[in-house]
Parts: sequence; C-alpha cells; structure tokens
Amino acid sequence: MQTVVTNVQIREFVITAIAHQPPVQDGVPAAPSSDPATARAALGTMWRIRRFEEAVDDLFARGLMHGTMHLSIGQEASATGVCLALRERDAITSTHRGHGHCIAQGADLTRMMAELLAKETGYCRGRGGSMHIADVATGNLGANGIVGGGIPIAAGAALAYKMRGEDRVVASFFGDGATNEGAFHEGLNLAAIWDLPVVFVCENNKYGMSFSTEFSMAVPHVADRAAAYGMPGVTVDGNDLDAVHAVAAEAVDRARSGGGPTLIEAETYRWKGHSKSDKNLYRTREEIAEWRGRDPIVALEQKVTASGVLTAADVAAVRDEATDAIKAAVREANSGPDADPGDLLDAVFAPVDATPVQDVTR
Amino acid sequence: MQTVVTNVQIREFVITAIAHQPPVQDGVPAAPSSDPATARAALGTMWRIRRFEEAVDDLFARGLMHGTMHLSIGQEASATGVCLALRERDAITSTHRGHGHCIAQGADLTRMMAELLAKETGYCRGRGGSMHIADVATGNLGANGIVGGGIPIAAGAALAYKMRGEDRVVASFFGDGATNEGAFHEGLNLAAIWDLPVVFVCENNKYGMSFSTEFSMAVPHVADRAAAYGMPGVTVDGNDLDAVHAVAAEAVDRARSGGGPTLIEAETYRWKGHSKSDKNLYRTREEIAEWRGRDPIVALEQKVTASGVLTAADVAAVRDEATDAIKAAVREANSGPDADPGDLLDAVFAPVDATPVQDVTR
Amino acid sequence: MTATLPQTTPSTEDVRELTYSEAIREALAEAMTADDRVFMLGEDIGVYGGAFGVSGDLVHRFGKERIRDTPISELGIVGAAVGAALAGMRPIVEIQFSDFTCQAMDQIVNQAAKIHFMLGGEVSVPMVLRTPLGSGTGAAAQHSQSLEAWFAHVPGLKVVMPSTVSEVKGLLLAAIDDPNPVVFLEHKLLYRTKGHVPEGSARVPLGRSVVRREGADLTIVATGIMVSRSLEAAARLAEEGIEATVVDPVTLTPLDEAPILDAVRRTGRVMLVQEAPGHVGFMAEIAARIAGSSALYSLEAPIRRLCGLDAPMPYAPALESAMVPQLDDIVVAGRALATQEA
Amino acid sequence: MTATLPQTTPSTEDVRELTYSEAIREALAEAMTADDRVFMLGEDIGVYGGAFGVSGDLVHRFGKERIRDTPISELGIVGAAVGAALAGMRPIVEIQFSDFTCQAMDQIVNQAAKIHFMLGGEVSVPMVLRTPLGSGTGAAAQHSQSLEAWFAHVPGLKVVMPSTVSEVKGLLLAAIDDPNPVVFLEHKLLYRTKGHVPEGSARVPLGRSVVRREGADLTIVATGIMVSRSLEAAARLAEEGIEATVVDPVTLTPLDEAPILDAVRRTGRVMLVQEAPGHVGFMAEIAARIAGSSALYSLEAPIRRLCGLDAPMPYAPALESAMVPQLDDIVVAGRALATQEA
Ligand SMILES: Cc1ncc(C[n+]2csc(CCOP(=O)(O)OP(=O)(O)O)c2C)c(N)n1
Ligand SMILES: Cc1ncc(C[n+]2csc(CCOP(=O)(O)OP(=O)(O)O)c2C)c(N)n1
Ligand SMILES: [Mg+2]
Ligand SMILES: [Mg+2]
Repeated sequence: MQTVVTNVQIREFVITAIAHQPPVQDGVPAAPSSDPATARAALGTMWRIRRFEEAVDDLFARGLMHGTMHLSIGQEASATGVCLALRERDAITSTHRGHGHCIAQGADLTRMMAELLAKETGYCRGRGGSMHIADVATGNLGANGIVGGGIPIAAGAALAYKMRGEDRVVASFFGDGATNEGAFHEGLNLAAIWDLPVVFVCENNKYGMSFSTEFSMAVPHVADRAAAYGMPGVTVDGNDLDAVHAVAAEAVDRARSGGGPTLIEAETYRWKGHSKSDKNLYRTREEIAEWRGRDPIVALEQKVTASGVLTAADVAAVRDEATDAIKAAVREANSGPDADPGDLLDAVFAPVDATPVQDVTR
Repeated sequence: MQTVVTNVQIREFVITAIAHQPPVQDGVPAAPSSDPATARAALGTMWRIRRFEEAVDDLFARGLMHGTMHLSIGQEASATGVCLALRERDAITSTHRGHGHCIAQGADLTRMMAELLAKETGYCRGRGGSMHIADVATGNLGANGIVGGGIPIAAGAALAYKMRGEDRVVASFFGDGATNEGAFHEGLNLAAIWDLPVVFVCENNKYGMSFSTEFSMAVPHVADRAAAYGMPGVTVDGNDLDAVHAVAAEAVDRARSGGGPTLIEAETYRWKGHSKSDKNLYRTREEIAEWRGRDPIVALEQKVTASGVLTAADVAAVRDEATDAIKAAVREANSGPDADPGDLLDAVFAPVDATPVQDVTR
Repeated sequence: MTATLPQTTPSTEDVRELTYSEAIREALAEAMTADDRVFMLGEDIGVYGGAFGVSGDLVHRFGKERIRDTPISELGIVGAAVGAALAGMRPIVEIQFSDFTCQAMDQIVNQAAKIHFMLGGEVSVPMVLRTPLGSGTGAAAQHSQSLEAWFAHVPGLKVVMPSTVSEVKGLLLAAIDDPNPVVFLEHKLLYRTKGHVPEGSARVPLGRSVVRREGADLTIVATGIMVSRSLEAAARLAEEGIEATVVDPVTLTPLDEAPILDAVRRTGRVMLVQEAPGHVGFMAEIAARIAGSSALYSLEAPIRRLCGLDAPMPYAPALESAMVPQLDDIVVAGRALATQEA
Repeated sequence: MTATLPQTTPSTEDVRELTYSEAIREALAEAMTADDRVFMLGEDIGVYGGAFGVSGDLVHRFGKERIRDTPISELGIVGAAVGAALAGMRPIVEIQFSDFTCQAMDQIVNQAAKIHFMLGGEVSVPMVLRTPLGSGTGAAAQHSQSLEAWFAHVPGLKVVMPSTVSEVKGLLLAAIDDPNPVVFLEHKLLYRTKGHVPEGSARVPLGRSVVRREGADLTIVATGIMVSRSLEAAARLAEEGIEATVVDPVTLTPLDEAPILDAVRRTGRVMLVQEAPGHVGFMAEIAARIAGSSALYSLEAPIRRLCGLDAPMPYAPALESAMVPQLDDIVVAGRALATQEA
C-alpha cells in the first residue's frame, strides 16, 4: 500500500550557493577564487552570513530578539567552501551555530530572520528559533541544539540515499567539542562500516564553549580521530575558502562515487562569544585579535582583487548587495505576523491521514 | 563535617591471583610460565574459571540455574594474564561475561556460585546474578549488564585514586562490540585527557553477539582506535598467558607511574554461544574447531611441562584442585539459604545515617 | 471509540493461530513487501534472528540491506533511523531490551519526538522503535525494566503496548503507517503466547482503548502482560460472583480515556494494574484522569493501584515475582476492593 | 513530618540576602571545605563559571582538580562520577541543561540508581547530579524540558526540586551527605531570585513536603517555579476571600505525602500545578495518592491539574508562555475550583 505524497510542500530551489560552481577541468574543480562568477557568489555568501549575524547581534543588543544566539562570524569560509562543493539535492545537517551553513545552502534570508524574530512566517513558524532552522527546499535537514545531535542523523539520511541508489551526499557540520560526544563516535562508525556518502565537517574553532581543544582531547588534531573509523581525515585552514572547497570537493566526490565518508577538520575561530552569556574569560584578547587579523572575507577579497579576478568595485558591489539583502530581510521579516499560539496542541503530531512520501531534499 | 565509616564491610583479602606475581628482574616481570609458583597459580586460576563455567553450563542445562549466562570458556588467558599484572588494592570493572575476571581477581567461588544460584549468601544476596557480581574485597567494581557500561566507571575510579594521590590502577574489561558504543569513546577520552591510571582491556572474541568485527568496525584492529585518544594501543594473542601478562604488566606500570591509559586488544574466542539462546548461526563449525585447537589452558600446560617448570603431575594436581574447588563451591553454595524477598523495599536506598567513607578496594 | 477485541469474535477465515512473535514478523514482512521505504535496523536482527527471535528468517527473505544488522550503538542507530525517516524512508528500529533505550534517549526524545513540531510542521519523523520490556526472565535490574511512563510523558511520541496476539500485527502495521515516531513496547513474556491473527493487512488504529471484559462490580485497567493476568483474575473473581470490567488502554499516548471513565462510572470501583514501579508510573495518569473528571463522583472506594514495587528488579526468581503483581495478588486485591464498604 | 519554611520565620542572624545561585555556590563551597572527598565535574564549570554562573569563582578557590572542567561528554562524566563515588569520593556533576541528561540516562538509571540494590547493598553511589530545568528563556524545545517525572519514576534515585532560596543551600548539603544518588533539579528562572539564606551548614532534610501557606478553601500542590507562582496566586485569591493552602513536595522521591493528604482533607478541593507537560507527569502521582487514599472522601470537586501543555517547548515568547501555567491561569483556575458547585 504505497502511500500518497502529502505534507511536504516543495518550494522553488533557492540556488544562491550552488548555482555557481567553479568550472571543472579533468575532474578537478577550479579554485572558487579563480572564477569570477564563483568568486562573486562565494564572496556574496560570506558577506550575507557576516551581515546576517551582525544584524542578529544588533537586534539582540537592542532587545528586539530574545532567546540566545550563537554567531559564526569569523567562520564564514568553512560553511561557504563546503556547501559550494555540494550539488543540488545534496543535504546538510547543521548545529547550534548554524546560520552560516543555512545561508551557504541558499536559505531564504527573510524566512531565517523571521524565525529568529519569532514570526509565523519563519522557517519553523517561530517554534524553533536560531538553533532549529531547517529548510526543505535546500536540503538543510536542520540545525540542532544538541551538540553532536546531527551526526547520526546525517548518517541516516546518507543511508537512505544509498539504499535508494541515489548519488546524493550529506555534509554534516559540527564543532570540535562535539567530537567528544558518543554520538560522534557512533555516527562516524556507522558511516564508515556502511560506506555512506557523508562528509563530516568539524569546524574546529579551538573551543567547545570555554573548553580548549588542548584539554578536551589528547590528540593534536580532530582529524586524527578519523583513524578509528578507517576513513580519511584531513585538516585544512578553515579561513581559506579555496582550501576548504578543495578538500570538500574531493571528499564529496569520494562519497558520491561510493568511496565512503571523510572527516574534514576546518581550523577556524569564532570572533564573538560562545553565546549571549559569554564573558570571554577563557581566551586572551591577543588570541582574538590575531584571529580577527585572519578574516576569511578580507583574505578572499585580497586574493581575488590581487589576481584581478574581481575588481575593487566588484567586491564593493558584492558587499553592498549583501548589506542590502540583509536590510531587506530584516524589514520584510518584521512585517510578518507574530507566531500564533492558536494551534500548539494540533501541531504536535503530523496528521495520520497525511502519511508523507517524504524527502526533505527532493 | 567528615562523616563516619560505616556500611562497607571489609573482608579478608582473597589473594589467589595476586599472591604469586612472577619475580621481577630490573623492572621487567618474568613470564608467568617461567616461574613455578606463578605458573601454578595462573594455571589454577584458568582451571577454576573453566571448571566454574562448565559447572554453570551443567547446572543450567539441568534446570538448576535460571536467567541467562554468558560463558568465557576459551578466554581464560586474558582475564588471568591481566589480573596477574595487578597489585593488591588495584581494581577492575567487568562485563556480562565476567566470571573469569571475577575469579582471576580472586573472588570467593562459593559466594559467586551462591549468587548464580540465587542464594542470600551470594555476592549480591541473589539480587544481581551472573551479570552483576562485584567484590569489595578484591577490587572488583562490578560486572555490568550494559555493554560498555563499566568503561566510564573505570575512568571515574581511576580519577578518584589519582586525585587522592594513591598509586592504584584500574583494569577495565570489555568486548569488541563495546568499542562501538559512545561510552567507550567518552570513557577513553576522559582517561586520556586526564592521564588516568587505567588499562582498557578489550577481549576481542571476534563477535559482538552475532555481529563480526569484520562488519562492526572499519579498522582491522580494535587497538587502532587508541590513536583517537593519543594512547598506546597494542594487540596481543589473548590465548597466550605470557603474552597477555607482558603487555598488561607494561600498561599497568605505565598507568601507575603517571603515564596514562593504554588500550590492549586481546584476540581470543568464546567456545560457547553468546548466551543461553544462541543457535550459533553466524559462525562456522570449522572456525569454532580451529579455536578450540588453540585452547589457552592446553597451551600453557604444554609450555610449562615442555620447559620443565612444572611436571605433568603438578599440572594434573592443579587441575584436580580446581575441579574439587568448584565441586566444593557448588555444594556449599547449594547449602545456603535462598534469597529472601522480605526486605526488597528497604534495600533500595542506603540508609542516610550510614553515609559511607567508601572505597570498594580499600 | 472503544473497539472490541477481534479474537472474541473471530471471523471464519482468521482462525489460524500464531505466536505474538510470528504476528509481529508477519506485520514486518507485509509492510516491507508493500512499501520499499520500510526497512529494519537493529542489533543481531539478521542471521541471528533477533535477541528474542522476532525478525527470525526475515533477512533471508528481504536481504541484509533491509534487515540491517548494526553494531552495538543504540544512539547511533536510532539517530540513523531519524535521518533515514527525514530522507523519505520508513525505518523500524529494534532495541534488544527497552533498558537500552537509555543509550538512545537523546535521539528518541530530543530529536525524533520534537522535530515535527520544532521545525514548524513541514517534516515529520515516520519511524517505529520496537523494543521488549518487562521482567520474568531472570535477567535482573538492567534487563527487566518497564519504562513506558517515560515515553508516554514525551510530547511528540506515540506509545503503544500491544497486549494480545490478535492485535499486535494490526497495531504494528498502523504504527508503521503513522507519520510520527511510535514507540512500540512488546512484552517478553508475550512473544511465545499464541492467538488468532487475522489474515491480510487490516490495521488496528492507534489511540483506542479496548474493553476486554464487561462486569458491573469493578473496573480493572491494565497494560501489557497485566492485561491477560487481569482477565484471568476476573474469571476467578467471577466464580465468586464478582464481575469485573477490564479495560486495556493499548495506546498510552495519545490516550483514549473515554472507555475508562465510562467503565468507572458504571462500576464505581477501580483497580489499576501495571508491572512498572507505581511511583509516577503510567497508572498514576489513569488515576488522575478519573479523579480529574466527573467519574470521580461515581467512586465508591479509593482508586487501588496494584503496581510493581518501587525497587530495581532482582535476579532471584522468588524476589522477581514478588516484585510485580501476580494472578493471586490481582484476585485478592480485586476481591478486597469489590467487597470494601463504600 | 511537615517542615515550615525558614524564610517565613527568619531568625535574627540569618537575614542576609543571597540569590539562589549564590546559595547553591555557598553550599558547594562549604561541602568542599568540610570534606575533601567532595568535588565537582561538569562542562564549563571552571573559568567560565558554569553555563548559568552557578560555580562562579569556585575554581579559583578550590582549583581545577576539584572544580573539574570536562569535555562535552555527559555519559562519560556521569559514569566517571559513578566510578569516583564507588572509589570513595563524593562527586557532584553539573549537567548544563536537564535536557542533556538524555545523553547520560544509562549511567544515571542503569548504573547509579541500581548499583546499591543490585550488588546486594554492600556499596552505594553517593553522588549528586545538579541540573537546571524549565522554560522561560526562549531556548526552545531542546533546552527547556522539565523531566522530573522520569527521575522520580526510577527506584534508587532521590529527586529534589528546590523551590526557594532559603532552602536550596540546606537541601544541597543534605543531598551531598546522602549515600545515594540524588538528582537535584534547579529551575533556571530561580537562579537570580533573592532570599534569606541561613548562615552555617544547617541541613534541610530530604523527603519532607513543606506547607508554604495555610488556607481553608482549597489546596494547591506545586513544584519548582510553580511554587512561588502559586503563592502569588494564593495572595491574589485571598484578596477575593479565597484562602488557599499551598504545599510543596520539595522531594519528589521519596515523597512525603502526609502533608498533602492532610491539606486535602482540610480543604476538600485540590489544584495540582506543574510546568512539565501533564500527561504522565509528576502531578499525576499526587492525584493518584489522593484518589488512592481516604482523602478521596473529602473531595468536593474533581482534582484540577494545571500543567504544561503536552507539546514541545516553542521558541516564540508568546507561545512559550502559553505553554506553561502563568500567574493568571492559576488565579483563574483556583477561583473556578473554589467556587465550583460540590
Ligand atoms: C549534548 C549537549 N551538551 C552540551 C550542550 C551545551 N552546549 C551548547 S554549544 C556547546 C559548545 C559546543 O562546542 P563545539 O562543538 O566546539 O561547537 P562551537 O560552539 O564551538 O561551534 C555546549 C557545551 C548542548 N547543547 N548539547
Ligand atoms: C547497551 C547494550 N546494548 C546491547 C546489549 C545486549 N548485548 C549483551 S552482550 C552483547 C554483545 C557484546 O559483545 P562484546 O562487547 O564483543 O562482548 P562479548 O559478548 O563478545 O564478550 C549484546 C549486544 C547490552 N547488554 N547492552
Ligand atoms: Mg568549537
Ligand atoms: Mg565480542
């Protein structure tokens, strides 16, 4: 009794990120920074992430947003580089620090902002907030408030694709701290023994909340942990878009061609506190300053202008577009209706008659 | 308000195993098989394990024992070799397949058998049964019905010893299947980052219930997983008492001297089914026969008689002693009173006035 | 919306007898035949046939891909099921003993149960988590728990405790159809029991309490293994002229309370029987529903809860059976309740 | 064995005001000073001072060994606490949000809770698991649960829900003394509230319900944050001439039911208020105790449960507050109950 398609509404693809993949020469994709269209798209994504989170920071400071927020300012290159290596119909799982992943996958900025502003027009109708944004249309299986929570879920989605013989890949983002959870171990092991098409992306920003990776693990690199699962582990400069994209493209390719999972460690840094309640007592001003000096956006801008791939004017235009896009998103989001308490109990269970033939990334 | 010593009764040490450690020459202990007293003790331990479990198997078959049993026949050398490397006041955590560990630590055979026979005189007053035997006197922190359950507990006990500046070591036994649990990952990581005096002993008998290590992990050896925790990992022939003892002694020594944990993989095999309900559909007769040909007890007997360390008569005597000891244990255990349902509810909480200054291995 | 028990009125063509395990296996096989999105994952469900032999030969009929043996990784496999469900599959997870759901609570409770609501309703997590609960096998404290109260307390989970061979197949098929995560709690002692199982793929809808027996003197509400035990006790009491109504909620969440309240109104006396420890157990909810409704006014005696003792499950057989309500306990308590002065 | 509330009768020397967090910190400091077996482990409890700032500066006073920062490994750290307790220490674990106890349920439930009984009584697991529960911070479904019912249902665990600044210190000291595993559930919204905290190390014994207010017209039983909210509501109702008794169980397991049943007998009407979803929640147990006792005969109206909705916690502020009983809800429900026809 094959059941009917219902409750998954398919919206038009928002293809910001994946529309402009770099040209491929004999199997190897060119560096994003070497292709004007790709460079522009990638820079645009990074700026949208930056501006989006600056706006969130500001709205929060002005008391216009509640709850808590985890900002990824400073980490834009890893989200952008990885998602740039994905194709249409590929999927991701994200984290509590997930705005960047979500935007890099091409989410609708207005619906994202509306969610954070607790609007009925938000991605989760105001039920989820910052830590739970998912997007059916762009294959974002969901941010997660649980550290490591998305890792086994990513393996499961990849298992579904593999069982159905679809050549789709899942990229699973998580932090360095998450690699100390049992979920990391079990998720990576399942992906490894079943050769699942997953790319595990650890954004190592040196701290799990306040706890330094120097103390949280006894190996120099998160990538060293790949050895326990017989999968390739690679450490990359997470603030270098081209470098992230290169290792991601290779891992995605391996996954898609049946070569199984890869663990990528993207070394990066979060400029802001862990969340809204962080007094920054666990790291030095110098350390923060040093990493601010390694701004992934500035680095890309310098690279593309130096190489002449983009002009200073192009770069400025991209930034301004992003700034405007976020302004517009905030404006539109604010104009939406507040989340409606009306149907809380009706929303707990999916209606039984509406058994979905579901694929959040169809 | 230092509280008073109470509810932990300290019984006399049962020092069967640890009484006869091999002579040490410049730091390195001699092979157990090279020293008559040690060889006799070790062989005696292995025979007691074998005979104990044969008796259990028989009692079960005759309907005189209920529940389920996990027998370690064929694995006697790993339990014996590891516990032989421990000192008085060291501790172990054990598993559902724990009779061997318990006996190797020097447990009272009658109280063990009484527990399996659901007697009030058993180690757990008939509350625990085969999967939950613990022994305060010999530092057995407990068998565990939960796969991987004892691993973080071992780390915690080692943490206590380290915090108190005691030079005590914990050996944590578990199977190959347990290494796929999150508890393994988290427990080993904690031990590694805190340099805890633990020796993790994986008895790799090739199967987690029916699931072969060929499929349950993507690395050839459990020991390969040590790399994720920056600790030494070593694979050893788990049916060779001398070999197990050598690697265990080195690991115990490292742990005791502040060098942190080690992961030992002892390759062995269980002759019997996983438990009482195993139809053995997942392994071949040939495989079982081959491993039965590698009987750890026979191997040791041949070695010590060939070397002349023990005579055939010595060996026979040791075996007979063990046989008699088990017969006596069954007889004495049977003569004890059945577990008493009287005080079930009173036994749930330790009395508040009896706050213990507790150390199960004092 | 009370349903009456199929086996009490067996139609001519469904008189064949199966065990509870066989009935479950038949449901699994039919679901997998009908819908290729359905697959199973769990520990030793392949050639071993499952810790309690439920999956049996399914691996030979559907292959290793769809009867998927897993490592010992409860958190991982439940998480994988959540992900597979989100990606369009209909996974069925078997956890060998319900005690081991402790390993997977994050994926069950923080993920599966919440995703549909938390993400705004656009997606759901159509998965079934099958696991055996209960004592009676001498497996002691870590292999004998009945944790249904936990799951029933979690918004977003449906919780089913099939108590009869006749219904377990239809209930499982309904659970597999359901677009929501369903925790399907099988009792170990039921696996070998036999009963009539309807041919074909008729569903038994979730969310319906079943009146197993009608009687005017008292109402017994029971779950799981206590249902058959209570029916036996009711038969004994009937010999003494005490007629009991026996109601089985079957689905703990969402709960169909009407048949229970109606029975209370008719009988005036209530006994609530469960295997799990009483304190903050599921039957507390039944008591609260009764005392919170107009059925309160029909009560002629305090609501009697007959539950497992508030202690871990011991290994010794005598202690194990002393821990949970036995037939005689139910008879004695029922008699006392029925004859108690109002 | 009802205790009356210290702060209602503050003796002259304990008039200083502290926040709930400060009172907890003081208990932790005193316990660690008095007994070198006591130490803390948890995520970000060191220099960060704890996710909710409870451990604060303790790391500077007691050092990194005893205020031990851990990786994000809830299962591992609770297991380590179990092992340390077995080896003679008195560990106190902080889990950042009670939702993450899901990660550690095996060590809490299958190990810590059962070891004393299961091993025959010779050893025990003297540990305290501190964790904040509740909503009101806009943290949504995975950071706002109130899971006290789960723990209360597990034999072998003691469960405390301190609701006042004055008692939290003494309760925590008693929990640390206790030779059994104690789950100590702090409400996030209480951390910043202020009250009188006695100097010195006077214990507040576990297992005592506290009558917070006496009134003849109805009884309100409330836990956690709902205690102060119910007291406020009672004050409002008093202005209308409706006098409520408010009882706070404080310790959910073992439960001191007598003060609750006595209050019911005196007032005849009962309202049970909790933040957690109602279905199979803790207040169901209170209703069952009342309906299972002779207090039933004193009831003049059905027992009113006023609980959180049976849904995951939403993010939007308006929805979040609609989910749990607010002051007005309690007043309205209390008025309706008190004035309802018998
Ligand atoms: C299971 C669980 N434990 C703890 C937390 C609290 N918490 C939220 S984020 C965080 C730090 C995560 O560190 P990491 O994985 O490195 O990600 P990052 O925040 O650095 O991006 C912690 C401890 C949580 N949300 N879930
Ligand atoms: C958490 C948990 N999952 C599953 C089980 C059921 N079970 C008991 S023993 C076992 C196999 C364990 O394999 P391994 O760790 O290799 O130990 P072995 O039995 O081979 O000695 C399983 C699956 C359990 N007891 N606990
Ligand atoms: Mg980090
Ligand atoms: Mg094994």
